[in-house]
Parts: sequence; C-alpha cells; structure tokens
Amino acid sequence: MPGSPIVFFILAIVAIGTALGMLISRNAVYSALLLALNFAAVAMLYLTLGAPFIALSQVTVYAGSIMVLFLFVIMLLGAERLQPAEVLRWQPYVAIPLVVILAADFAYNLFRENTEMLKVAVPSADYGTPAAIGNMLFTRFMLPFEVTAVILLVAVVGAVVLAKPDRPARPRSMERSDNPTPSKPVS
Amino acid sequence: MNPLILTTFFPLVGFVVIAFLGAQQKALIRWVALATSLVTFLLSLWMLAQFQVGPAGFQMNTGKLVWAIAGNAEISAAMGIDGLGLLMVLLTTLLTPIAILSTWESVRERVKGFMLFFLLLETGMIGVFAALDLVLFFLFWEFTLVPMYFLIGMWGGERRVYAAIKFFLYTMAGSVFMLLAIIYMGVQSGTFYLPDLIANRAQFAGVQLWLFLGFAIAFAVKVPMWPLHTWLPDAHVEAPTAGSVILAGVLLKMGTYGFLRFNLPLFPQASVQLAPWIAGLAVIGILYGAIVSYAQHDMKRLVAYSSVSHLGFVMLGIFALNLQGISGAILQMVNHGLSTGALFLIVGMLYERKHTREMEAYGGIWKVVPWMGALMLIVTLSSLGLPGLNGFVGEFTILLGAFGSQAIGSQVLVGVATLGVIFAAVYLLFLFERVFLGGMRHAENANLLDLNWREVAMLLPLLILIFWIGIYPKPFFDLIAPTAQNLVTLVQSAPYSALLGH
Amino acid sequence: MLFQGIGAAGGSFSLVPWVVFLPVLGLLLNLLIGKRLGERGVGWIASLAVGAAFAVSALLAFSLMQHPEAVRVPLFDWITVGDFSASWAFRVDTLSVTMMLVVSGVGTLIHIYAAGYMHHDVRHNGEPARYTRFFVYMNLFIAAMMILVSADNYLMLFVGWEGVGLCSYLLIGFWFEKGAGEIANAKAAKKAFIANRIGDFGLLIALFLIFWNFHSLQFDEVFRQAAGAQPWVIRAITLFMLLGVAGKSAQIPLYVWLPDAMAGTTPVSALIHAATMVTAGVYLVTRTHVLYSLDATSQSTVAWVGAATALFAATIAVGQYDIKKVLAYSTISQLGFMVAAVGMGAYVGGMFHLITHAFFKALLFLAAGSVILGMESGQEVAYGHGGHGSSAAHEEFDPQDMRNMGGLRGRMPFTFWVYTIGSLALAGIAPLSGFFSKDEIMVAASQMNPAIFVILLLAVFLTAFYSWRQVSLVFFGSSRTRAAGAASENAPIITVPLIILAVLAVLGGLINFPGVNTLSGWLEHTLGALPEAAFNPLIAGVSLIVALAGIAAAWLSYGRQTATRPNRLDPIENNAAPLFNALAHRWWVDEMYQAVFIRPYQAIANFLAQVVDQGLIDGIVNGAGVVSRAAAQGVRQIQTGFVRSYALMVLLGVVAILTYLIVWRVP
Amino acid sequence: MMQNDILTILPALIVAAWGIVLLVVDLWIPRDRKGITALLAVVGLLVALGVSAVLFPLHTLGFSNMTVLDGFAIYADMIILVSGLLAIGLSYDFIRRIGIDRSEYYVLLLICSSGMILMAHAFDLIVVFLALELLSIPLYVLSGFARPQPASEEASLKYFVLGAFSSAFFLYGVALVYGGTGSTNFAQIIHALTANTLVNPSLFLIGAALLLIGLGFKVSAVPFHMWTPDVYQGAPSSVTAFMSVSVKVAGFAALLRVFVQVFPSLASELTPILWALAALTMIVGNLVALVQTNLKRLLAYSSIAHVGYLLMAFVAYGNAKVVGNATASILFYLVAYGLTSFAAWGVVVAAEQLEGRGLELTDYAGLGRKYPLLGLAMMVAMFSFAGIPPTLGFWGKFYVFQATLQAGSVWLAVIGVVTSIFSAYYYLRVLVVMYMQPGDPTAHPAPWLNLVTGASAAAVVLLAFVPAAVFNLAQQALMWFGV
Amino acid sequence: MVPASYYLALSAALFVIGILGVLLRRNALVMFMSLELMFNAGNLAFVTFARMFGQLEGQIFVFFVMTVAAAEVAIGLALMVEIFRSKHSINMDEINTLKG
Repeated sequence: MPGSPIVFFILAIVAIGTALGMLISRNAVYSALLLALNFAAVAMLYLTLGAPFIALSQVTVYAGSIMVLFLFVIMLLGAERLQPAEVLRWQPYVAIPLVVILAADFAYNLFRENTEMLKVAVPSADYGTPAAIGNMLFTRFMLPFEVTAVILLVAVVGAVVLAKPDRPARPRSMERSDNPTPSKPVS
Repeated sequence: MNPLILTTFFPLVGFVVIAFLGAQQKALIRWVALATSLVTFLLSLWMLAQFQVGPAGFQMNTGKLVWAIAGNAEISAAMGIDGLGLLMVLLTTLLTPIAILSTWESVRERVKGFMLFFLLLETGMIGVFAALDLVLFFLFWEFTLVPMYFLIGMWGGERRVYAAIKFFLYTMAGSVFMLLAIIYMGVQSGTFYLPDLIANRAQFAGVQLWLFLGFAIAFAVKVPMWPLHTWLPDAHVEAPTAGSVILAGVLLKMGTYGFLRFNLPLFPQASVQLAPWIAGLAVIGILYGAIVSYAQHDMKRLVAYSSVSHLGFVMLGIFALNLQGISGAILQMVNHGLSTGALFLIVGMLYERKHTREMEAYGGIWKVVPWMGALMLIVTLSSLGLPGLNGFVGEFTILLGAFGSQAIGSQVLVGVATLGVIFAAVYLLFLFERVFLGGMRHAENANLLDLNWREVAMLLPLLILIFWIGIYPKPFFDLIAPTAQNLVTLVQSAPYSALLGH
Repeated sequence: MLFQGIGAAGGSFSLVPWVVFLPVLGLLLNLLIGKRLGERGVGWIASLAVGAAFAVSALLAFSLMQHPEAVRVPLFDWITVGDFSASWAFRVDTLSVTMMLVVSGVGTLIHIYAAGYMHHDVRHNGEPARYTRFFVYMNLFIAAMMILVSADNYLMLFVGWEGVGLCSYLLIGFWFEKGAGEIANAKAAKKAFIANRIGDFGLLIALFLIFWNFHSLQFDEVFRQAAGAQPWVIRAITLFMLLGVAGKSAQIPLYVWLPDAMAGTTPVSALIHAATMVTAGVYLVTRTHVLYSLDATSQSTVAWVGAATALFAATIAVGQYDIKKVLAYSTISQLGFMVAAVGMGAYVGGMFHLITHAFFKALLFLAAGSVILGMESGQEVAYGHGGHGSSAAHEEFDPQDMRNMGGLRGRMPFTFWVYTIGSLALAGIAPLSGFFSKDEIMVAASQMNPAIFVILLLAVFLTAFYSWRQVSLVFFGSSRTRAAGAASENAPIITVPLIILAVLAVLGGLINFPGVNTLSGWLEHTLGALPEAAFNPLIAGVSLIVALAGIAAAWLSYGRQTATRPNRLDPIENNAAPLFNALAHRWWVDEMYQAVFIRPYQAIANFLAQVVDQGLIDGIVNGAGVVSRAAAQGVRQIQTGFVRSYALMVLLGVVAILTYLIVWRVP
Repeated sequence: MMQNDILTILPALIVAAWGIVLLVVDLWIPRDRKGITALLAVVGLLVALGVSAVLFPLHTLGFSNMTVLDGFAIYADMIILVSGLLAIGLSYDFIRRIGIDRSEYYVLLLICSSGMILMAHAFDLIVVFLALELLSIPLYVLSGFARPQPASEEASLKYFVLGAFSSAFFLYGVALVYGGTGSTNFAQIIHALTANTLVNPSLFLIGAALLLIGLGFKVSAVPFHMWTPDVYQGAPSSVTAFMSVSVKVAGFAALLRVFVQVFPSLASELTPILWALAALTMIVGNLVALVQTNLKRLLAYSSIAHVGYLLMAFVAYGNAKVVGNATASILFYLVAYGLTSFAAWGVVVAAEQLEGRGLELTDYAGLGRKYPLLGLAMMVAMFSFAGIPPTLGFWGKFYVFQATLQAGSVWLAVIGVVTSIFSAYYYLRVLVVMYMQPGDPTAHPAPWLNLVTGASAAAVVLLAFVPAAVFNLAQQALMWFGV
Repeated sequence: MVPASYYLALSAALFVIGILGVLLRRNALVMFMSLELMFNAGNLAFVTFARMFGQLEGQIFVFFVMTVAAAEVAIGLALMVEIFRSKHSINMDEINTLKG
C-alpha cells in the first residue's frame, strides 16, 4: 500500500482524535470545527490512496461548503449549547457496550485473515486523476450522475418547501371545516 | 344447471336485490329475504329429489374446476354432495327461512343490513357443506364468521361486542391451524381436491397426527368440545334469536361435519389413535355441559350449555368409528339442529314478549300460553331424548355404537356418558319447570300472548320433523348409510387398521 | 307396507297394533275437536278408545286360546343401522296379552271413573278447560303402556317404558300450579321423571350389553342365544335391568318418587301409580326371565331388593296420615312382593299378584278418590260454596288428611264397603283375591329363601295393620271435622267402576285358583314350564293368621278412636314418639337423598358453572387476552418517542446480526 | 446511449421528467386552479403505467449493466404507479382541506415514485443507493409537508435522522460488498459468486448483512421499525397511505433483487436472521397494535406486521425449489397489501380533521352507519388485513404460508398464524367501533377519495375471486428473474 | 507500507464513533454531523478498496455519496431550521410527542 506508515498513523490519530473531539465537545461549534478537521485529515488519507480528485472534492465540498453550512446554521439558531437535561440516562450504558461489540466485530472480521488485505494491484498511470474520473463519470456512470442531479434538485425543492416561511401558519379552510354543518364535499 | 350450485348461490340473488332496495323499505326487504330463503329451500328439495340414495361418493359433483394454482398445488372450485352434506344443506335451508321469520318483529333496526348478512351467511354455510376442495372449504368456513360476527355484534344483547369478538377470535384461532394443515397437505400432494387427497393419504401418513390435530382444533372449537366451549354461551346469549338458531342449528354442525368429512377419511390412523382421548373429552363435555346447564339462570345460556352436552354425544358417536356411532352422530346433528333451534325460537318468543331471558322472571306461564307451553314441552322432550321423538333415535344409536366401539374401547366410559341422559332430564325439566310450571310468580305475566300464526308456522316444520325422525327415521338413515359405511371402510381399510383389531 | 305387515301375521293377531292406535286415535280426536265436544264427549271418546283397546285385547286373548304360540306382528322398520335393527313390531303372546287385558281393562274402568271425577276436580281447582287435556294424557298413557307390553323387542319396549314415564310426569304435574309453594306438584313430577330416568339409564346400558353380545334386541333372538353367553354378561345385563326395574316399579333405592307422585289426581294414581305403569318392572323381569334364570346371583338380588322394599315401605305406610300416601307406600310394598316373587323365579306368582293388585289397588285409590271428593263436597257445604273462593279455609284444610276424616262410614256407606273390600284384599284376607296371589308368593319364598319369607311375613303383618288403620281412621269413629261431617256419597259414574273393581278384587283369585291354575297354564306358553306353585295350607294359614293379627292390632289401636284431637291422635305417636317420627318422616330417606345427591349436585353444578367454567376455563381464555395486552403494553414502552433510543434499537439489531454472523457464520 | 439503456429506465424516466416539467409548468398555473397540477400528475403516472404495461414482456440490461428491465421490475413499477395514482386521488381533496395544497406535493410524489421505480430496475449497488436516496429525500419532505404542525415536523425529523442513519449502514454495507467482491455491479457479483472468485467472503457476508439492515429499515422490519409508527402518525394521512405501500414495494423489490437474484449463495447464512426478523416483526407488529388507540398508529403497526408476513415468505429463499413460488407469493402479497391499505387509508383520510384530530379510534364510532361506503371499505380492508375470505388478503396469507410450509419452516408459519389471531382482534376492534358503537362522526368523503377507496375495496374483494390472475402475473414477472 | 486493513480499521473506527455520536448527542446538529462522519467512514472504505483493486469505481462511488450527502444536508438543515422556528430548540430529546 502506498504512503509511509508514519504519515498514515499521524493522519489516523488526527482523524480519530478529531472525531472523538466532535463526539465529546459540549459546544456544537467546536464539534463542527473538529469535524471539518477530521474531513481534512481524511482527505489527506485519500491522497495517500491515490485519489487526488476525491481528496479535493472532500476538502471543497465537505470540509468546505457543508461544514460552513453547518456552522452557519448553528450560529443562526444560536444552538451551540443545550440544557444538560439528560432524559435517557441509561442510553450510554447500553450504547457504549453495543458499539464496542460492533467495533470488535469489525476488527475481528478485518484482522482474522489479512493476507487478502495486503494484496495491492499496481495502479495504472492515470489512476485517480480527474481526467480518468471524469471520463468514467460521463460514460459508464452517466446514469448515476444524472440521478444525483435529480437528487440535488429534489433536495432544493424540498428545502424550499420545508423552510419557506411564506405560507400562512393556519390552514385557510379551517373555519369552513370546523363548521358543525358538514360542508359540501369539495371536488 | 347443477342444483347444488344453484342452491348454494341462490341466496346471493336475494342479496343483490336487497342491496338495491332502500333501507326504509323494511317490509319489502323482509319479504324478499324470506322469499329468497324459501326458494333456496325449494331448490334444496329439488336437489334432494335429484339425489340418488344408495351409491356412496359425491353426487352433483362439479369436478375439479381448477381455479387457482398455488405453487405446485391446484386449487379447484370443486363442489359435490353426499348424504351427510345433503342433510346438512337441507338443515341449513330449512332453518334459514325459519330464522328469518323469527326476526319479523324482533329486528326493527337496520333490517337491510341484517338480511344482507343473513343471506350471505346462508350461502357461506351451504358452501361449507358442499365444498370438496380443501381451500374452497376453508374459504366458506372462514367466511361464515363475517356475517355471524356482525349479526351478533350489531343486533345482539348488552355484551354483544364482547361476545362477537370472542366468537370470531376463538373460531379463527382454531381455524388458522387448519389452514396450515390444509396448505401442508396441498404442498405435499399437489392437490387440494378431497377425493384425491383421500386416495393419496398415505403420502402424509407420517405426520398425520399433527395434521389431524390441526384440523381437530378448528373443528373442536366450532363443535364446541370441552374445554374449548366458553365462546358458545356468550355468543348464544348475546346473539339475536335468528342468530342463535343458526349458530346452534348449523354453525356448530360445521365442526362435527368437519371431523366426519376430513379427519376420519384423511387421517385414519390418527383418528383411531386419538379416538379414546376425544371420546373422553366428549364424555366430559356431555356431563359437564349438562351439569353446568343446571346452574344457569338465563334460558339461552342454559340451552347453550345443553348444546355442549348434545354435541358431546355427536363427538362420541363420530369417534366410535363404527357404523352405528357415525350414523347416529350424523342423525343427531340434524336432531340437535331441530330441537335446539326450536328451543331458541321459543326462548326468543318469550324474550320478544317480556324482554328478559331470566328464568326467574317467568314461572307458571303455561297457564296463560298453553300452546307455547305444549310446544316447548315437546321440544324439551325431544332435546332430552324421549323415545318416539327424534333425539332418542340419535342418542341411542350413538351410545349403542360407542358402547361397542373398538376404537373407544371402554364400555365404562360410554356408560358414564349414558349418565348424560339423566342429567339432561335434570336441567331440561328444570328449565321447563322454572318457566312454565308452578304458580304465576309475576302477575304481569298473566298478559303474555300465546303463539301467533307466524310463530306456529316457524315451529311447525320443526315439530313435524321431530316426530318424523322419532318414529320413522329410515329415510334419514338411508341417506346417511352410504356415507357412514364409506367412512367406516375408509378408516378401517387404512394400512394400519391392525390397530383396530383386538 | 303398514297393512302388509299386519296382513302377514294373519288372523285377528294382525289387529294388535290397534291396541296402540285406538288410544292414539282417541287422543288425537280429543286434541283436535275436544273443545267442541264438551266434557261429556271427551270422556266418552277417551273411555271408548280404551274400551275398544280392551276389546281388541280380548279378541287377541280369544285367538290366543286357540293358538297359544307367540306371534310377531311387524309394522315397519324403525332404526336400522348396519347390523343393528329394531323395528316397530308387536308381539302377541300370553304374557303380553295378559298385560294388555289388565291395562285396558282397569284403564277403561278408570277412564269412566275419571270422566266423573275430573268433572269435579277441574272445578275444584278452578280450571275447567283442562278437562280435555287430562284425557289426552290418559289416552297417551294407555298407548305408551300398550307399546310397552306389546313390544317385540327391547327397544320398542323402551319406548313404552319412557313413554309411560312421560305420561306419569305430565299427569303428576297436571295441576302444575298447585301444591305446597305452588310448585310442589311440578317438582313431584320432575322427581318422578328423573328417578325413572335413572332407572332408564340402567335399562339402556342393559340394552347396549344385550345388543353387543347377542347382536339383536329382539326377544326371541336374545333368549335363543342367552345360554351361550358369558356369565358376567348375563349378570351385568340383569343387574342393570334391575336398576330400570327399581326406577319404574319404585323399588329401593329409587322408590322415593312414587309417594310424591300422589300429587297427581286420584284416577292417575289408580291407573298409573298403582295398577299399570309401576308394574312394568315386574313385567320386564318376567319377560326377561330367560336371562334371569341363568344367573342365580342377580335373581337373588332381585328378590332381596323386592323383599326389602316390601318391608321398608310397609313400615313407612304405618306412619302416614295422607290417605293417598298410605296407599302409595302400600303400592311400593306390594310391588316389592311382586319383584321378590319374580326374583325367586315365581313369575306366575308375580304376575298373579300384579293382576290382583291392579284390581284392589285401583279400587282402593278410586275409593280414596271418592272419599276425597266427598270431603271436598263436605268442605264446600261446611265452609260455604266455591271451595277456592274462600281461600283461607281452603288452604288450611287438606281433604286428603285422614286426621280430618273419621266416621265417614255413615256419610259414604257405599264407598266404605268397597274400601273395606279393597283393604281386606290388600291385607290378604281369604277368600279375597289378594290372599291367593300373596299366598303364591309366600309359598315361593318359603321354598326359596326362609329369610325372605320371614321378611315378607313381617310385611304382610304391617300391610294388614296399616290397611285397617286406614279404614279405621277414615270410616270409623266420629267425624273430626265439619267437612267430614258434611261429606256425601258420589254419583254413579264414580261408583259403578268401583263396584266392578270391587267384584274383581273379590273374585280375582279365581284367575289362578289353587288347583286350577288357569294363569299358570296360560302363561306357560310364554314362560315355559315353570315349577308348580303348589298351594300349601300351612303357609296360607300362617300368613292369614299374621294378616288377621295385623288387622286386630290395628283395630285395637285405632278402631275405637274417637279422639277429636286431629293433631295428635295416633297411639304409636303417643307411645313411641321417636319411632313414629321416623315412620312419619319416611325414615328421612328423602332428606338423605337431598343431602347426599341433590344438594351436592347443585353445589357441583354451581361450582362448575361459576368457578370452573367462568373462573377457570373462561378465565384462561380471557386471561390470554389480558396477558397479550399486558405484553403489548410492555413492548409498547420501548417505543419511547426518542429518536436516540430508536437508533439504539437499530444498533441493537445490527450488533445482534453481525455478531451472529461473525461468531457462527463467517466462512 | 443505446435504445436499450433508455428502455430499462423508461418508466422512471417518464415519471421523473414529468415531475420536473410539472415543477416548471406549475409556475404558470393560477393559484386557484392547482387542481390542474394533480390532473397532470395523474396523466404522467398513467402514461408511465401504459409504458410499463408495454414493456412487461421485455428483458434487457442497460447503462453498462447498471439497470435492468424485466417483468419483476415492471411488476413493481406497476404497483408503485398505481399506488401513486391512488395516493393522488386520496390527496387531492385532503391536502386542500387541511391547507397544504402546494403543488410541490405532486412533484415530490412523482419524483419519489421515480426513485422507487429506479430501485426496482437497479442492477448496480450504486444505483440502488442513489434510488434509495431519491425516494427517501422526497419522503422526508412529504412527511413534513403539514408543517408547521408539530406532529408532521417531528415525523419528518425522525424519519430523516433515522433514514440517514440506516443509509449510512447501507452505504457501509455497499462498501464492504465492494471490498468483498471487487465490484458493485450485480452482473459482476453474480459472476464472481458463481465462479467462486470472491476477494473476501467474510467482508462480503458482513456487507450483505448491512444491506439487509438498510433495506430492512426501509420496509420497517423489527427491530428497524421504530420510526414507522411515529412517522406514519405524524405525516399527512395521504402521504402515509402512499409510503406505507410504495416504500415497502420498492424495499422488497430491492431485497428480492439483491438477495434472491444476486446473493442466493448467502441463503444458508442469512436464513436464520431472516427467520428471526420475520418472527419478531410479526410478533411485535401485531402485539403492539393490540393496544393502540390511534387509528393511524394502529395501521402503522399493522403494516409492520404485514412486513413480517412478507419476510416469512422471504425466509424460503434459500430453497431452490421453493424460491420461485416464495417470490411470487411476496409479489402477490404486495398487491393484496397495497390495495387493502388504500381502502383503509382512504377512510382515515376522509375522517382526519384539522391538526391531526379525528384519528382516535373513538372518533370513528358510528362511522359505519353514517357513511356506508366508507364503512364498507373499512370493513373490507380490515377483513382483508386479517386474512378473512373472500378478500385478497386471505389469498396473500395463503400464498405466503404456502411458501413457508413448502420451505419447511413450520414453526415460523405457526408463529405467523398465531400472530394473525392477535391481528384479527385489533382489526375487529376497528369494526366494533365503527359499527357497534353509537356516535356521530364527521368525515369528508369526496368524489375522488370515494373512487379510490371504493375501487380499492372492490378490487380487494373482486380479485379474491380470481386470485390466479394476480398470481399468474406475479409468476410471469419472475420469468427472467432466474428463480 | 501500510496494509489496507489499517485503512479499513480506521474507517470502521470512524464509523462507530459516528454511531456513538448519533446515540449519545442530543443536539440535532451534532447528531447530524455524526451521520456525516459515518458517511465519511464509508467513503474511506470505498477509496481504500478502490486502491486495493486498482479500480476507479470505488472513487466514483465516493463522488456520488458526497453529492447525496450534500443533498441530505440541505434537507436536514432546512428541517432543523423549521423545527427550531416552531419549537425553539433542536434538542432531540424534546421531540417526542409521537410515541407508544
């Protein structure tokens, strides 16, 4: 596998550290920032894996725009901190053991026979380049690409529907429907 | 046109006609319903005329009209009838117009719905007795729950909802296991057509105990066998008179019919193996039903428990697995329909007059309603098995068969069952005494009206049959004989009939 | 088919179904047009129907004299299932015709009597419209009884057997709204039916045993194979049949219904509960003598049951005040004699006593009825008209209580004479009929079993004692009430049958007069050669002396009884109160049955209905519902509404599935 | 781009394109005549339905084997399209009545349908994943369409968070399958499996399990069902009706495609899991429904229970002799379930008042008498759900039980029938309230709603007399399915 | 050289941390961020596998995932803004009116 172990371990430690930091930080803003850092670290790892285009997208789309959006909403709502009222007290005591078991499952599955994992194909010269990716995107993966376009469109429409404040809060037909005499069916 | 199919589906004609009538045309709806059921009865008589007495096997058989294919198995719309089925169909078509007539005064609300459900119910019941394909049978079987559920739930007494749901769930709880058994057999043998299945019964001989139980649970609930009977008193008490008549007269017979039609021929070994156990339960039912009847205060409840006792006799006869037992059981199915149907009718008439079924509210009324008293007495005597009336012929034949049954194998058990005739006298005479004899305990009862012509017309056919079967049951036994003989042969010709021998 | 069968039998034998059809015809006529006919017409039709049946019976008897072998007259198939077959078939032989003659003969007389008696009775009870109904029931009874005695197989016999039980029920409960608490009559009727049903249960079992061992219920067929059967089978059959006999013929332990059956009107008591129905058990044993003869144990059981009943009931009769109750216990006792006789193989003796008893007991009952009518009319005279109108006096006054009588000899001389004849016949005083028939039984007992002989002798003494006690209390002394003082003799329609019966009671002994033995010869054709019951002067003398002693004792105790203390007039009561108390309370048998059988049955019924059925069985059913709902509520708690716990549940599923795969399934 | 490529996704393409066009056209439709939008949406769905019917006999792959056209997919398409049509019929008056009649409603519904259709046609995990998102995102929005009603918002948020959570598992599963097989394309995976050239079988297995979980969430199998009652209750009833049918159809289409057609070799490993899922789903769904008092919630649990029955037949998939029949029975059951659901939900929609009122069971007292048609429809629906003949629901149960018994899972079948007794109790309770208790409810039957409800109920009954017609169609649909 | 399994282990670790975040954080936004972390972990696995096989499909997949994630973020954030408007809170534990 490419990349030196030192680089990997540093990045891995950063990634896990920031992820844990996000998890335990009391302040949502810190969480968002730490997550951005995490994304950046992962982007670095992508580079070591021969995926420069993806790495770049990761930085711009994820660490950049998405996390900015998050921060923006946090600031907008002023929701960085919550009252420390814990309703589900037993949740951690169940969740953490379960997650540990899950992690153990994954780990066992990965390291039980890692001979396969060590096999590395020799990548072609243009492996992971934007050109190669673009080429594939617009040929073999044209359909998924178009579908993502529709998904984004739907997301836009949906976001508008959900957040557009222009509708009257009360349904307009309320008075008529609450009338005790049954209203003539509207057709 | 096959008279069987006509008979089965003719009530639907009335259903459609009534569906198009306005809900306010109550009288017209009643007459249409009555006319429909009467025509159905005539059609069934025509069927009887067409029926050849003697040969075993199914007549007016539509054959295997393949209707659907489920995996590897064909579902066919096969219908046909033998003596057993014919008697049951006749019982149904006879009781239905009577039951409809009984609603003339008592059902005033939602007449349209009532009659719609009633006609649906009739088709469902006839279908049960006519179906030769297991899936078709099951369809009709389950379907009968629906109209009955509404008849109890919408036109019933105070606790009608409880009773209706209990009836539905209890019966359904039993029948789902039958569904599994049916499907399993279809899967194994590739057909649901009863004659084919009987021919291939060796295929599932290995698991027939389980299959037997699957069917038996469904039927035992319906019969109802002790201790699965507790839905019955509730259903009977809450149901309107017409519902009780049909419930006791026909629906319960579907259970015993099922045992005869399916359990015995399909699972002979299991039948033989379990016969002593089922007979034991039947005997418990006979005694238990009779004893518990005695402790009731509500007339309908009393009659309901008496059904447990009577159907215990039928079950005992069936699992005698000999000619007498089975023939007697089949005849007793008819008898019980007539006697208990008539009992419920009379109780219903009293209820119409006084709006209570508590025996305490009556007493000594024979003085004011002599005809009703006399008819009630005859029906009571028929129910307690007085020789010369129908009940005796059935009970005697059953007990005789059971007494000599090798399958049951215990004369002591049957002797204990015979005690039932004593207990029957105890509770039935108790009923008659509490209601009709003694002094007038309540002055207002002096104004009770005796039977009117409509009520006489309802009871008369039943009484004629009560006497007819009691004195000259031969035509009935002639109808029954081929079926019974066939069943006995089927049970005993099983490769494992060695079990039967001594 | 119907007439074809009749024709096949040939001769007048083919008329035998008419012994059933005629009463049925009578009842149908009365049922349909009785209202239009009026009382007189109804009575005529009913009596004629029975009389015609008697004529047919007589015709059959004459034919039988020429041709004494049994003839079977099949009518049509009844129940035929597989190898089981029972048809409506009549049997004409000397035994059945004897019974037919008794039934229809006594029946006719009683019908005539009843036509007069009921005229008063329905008015006394305030329900004149019920007159017709009475005769419908009566004819029905005759029909059922005829079926019983003329049946050619056990099943048809059983029809009659239960049919007479039904009529008994109907007639005991005829005044169903009367009696103590306005329900006692209805309850008495029910008691009779149920006690009979217990017996019928035994008979049914016997029938099953017979069929499964002999594959037939037809008499000849059964008897033909009887010798080849296993001993235990015969014993079981005969003992179960004995239960039936005990029910129908009111033997220990099932006799308790008969005293209560006196709630029925007097003609009913005479016809059903004295002369005919209750003797069906004796007839059954006689009819089945082939089987009984094969098993000594059951024979002696029968004999012992009969003897014990004879003595036991006689003791109770001594302590009764009700005129009909005395006769009822007397009937039980006499039935005990008959059963003992047939148990000892003295079938002719049993039948003989059956016949004579039919005469004198019917006479006694009818005469008692005459007394009661006289008392009632006296009561009306004494307390003003419309007995039921002055209800207070009516309710307190019991026209059947012998303490209210006394001195009726003068008021009702005719009744007194026939009553005395009947009582003497009952007591077994020579040369009245009862003497001869009873003597035959005593002879048989002395030959078979000395212990039984002694018991029966005691019973004879008591019989004579209570008979004369009754005569003394009713007819001698002075009137103890105003009603008794005002009582009057009855009309000829009442008294003519009494005369005929009195003649029969006197001359009945001729039927099987010692040395002539007409009845023995007659019945031999059916019963086969039987040991000759020779007349034994010693035995006859002893029993006659014992009977006379009984009469003397009664005369000494009651004859000069002039006491006007109606409440405490019995010398036994005065001198041996506990004993009399026991007798008056019928040895508390009813109370014991109440405590041992009826109350526990009710308690069990209530327990099963409330606790087991509603509580346990239905409780499990409803409990299943409750448990399901509780479980549902429990599971529902998981659905907290918190997204995080939902996610936790998802994770739980994920971990469970993955762990399962990792641990057990990963390749 | 080849003609085949287009053909393979033609129904989805039509619906999606129609939706986008509608979005634009809507701008020119005057405010008070938005009914035209609904009508146009119906036309679009009808066109797609017609096209689907024509495509039914064809079989081809397209887009570099990423999509597939076969009878199975078309069968699913048709259910989804009909479901969309019926949903529009239910929605038309309803959304006007409760004041949420924005034309985006129909657009989202169309695009959501196209996502579902795409799911049925997907032959590559990438497409499956994208289709999953394409159908989910509009549903998140539709669930919250009645904002600012708190229940609707809550439903939307819960659905969204948990949906994304399960998507993450699904995604991770795709990654592991990719790692295990070296491809996400079904054709290549099938090839690898048959040639036994898996890169890493254990990764593949875990990945497949995660796929199962992700799809199990969509069809709401226990224990991944927790969102269902809340979302079904909170979402506008018309939306609930749509998603209770369509999502399950799409989910099962994907499940069948992935597991039956592509991963049959995993049967021995997965069958016990499916067994447990089916049993749990039947038990929990039916049990908790017993104590529900809100009709929407009750129907939600009932829908969970029905998933249990579907999964029960799915358990049979490892048995090569049975799998064809089992799959056909699932397809049949989906039709029965779908039609029945619309009959039931139609009544709920008619009875729902503003602000989510009128949904408690007690609010239905007397409904059967006052509105006979609605009552009748509900009666038919309840009996069909309970599996009482003569309804399609009975045949659905019949076929799935048959498949289960054929596969030898007797105990599972026993659990199935026992739980169906429980189900009968709560279905009957609905009828009790409607017919046997007095009350004066207000419902709003409207022409389109009546048509949809009545037609669904009529179909449930009438098709029950010709079950073979539907079942044969299901079997034909599987002609190219390789079972 | 770093074995592929290390990358996968890292991916798994991030995935479970993401799960923990969803399970333990009440703040809807942080919960949402944790979801993004889970997606991210999946992406890492994809890229690793792609590198392992020397294919590009894995990377393409990641591209699509990112797009979808972006779409989800749009919807999710809009939803949270709307909810905050009506409830003035984005505490997930306060959103539990629907239950049972």
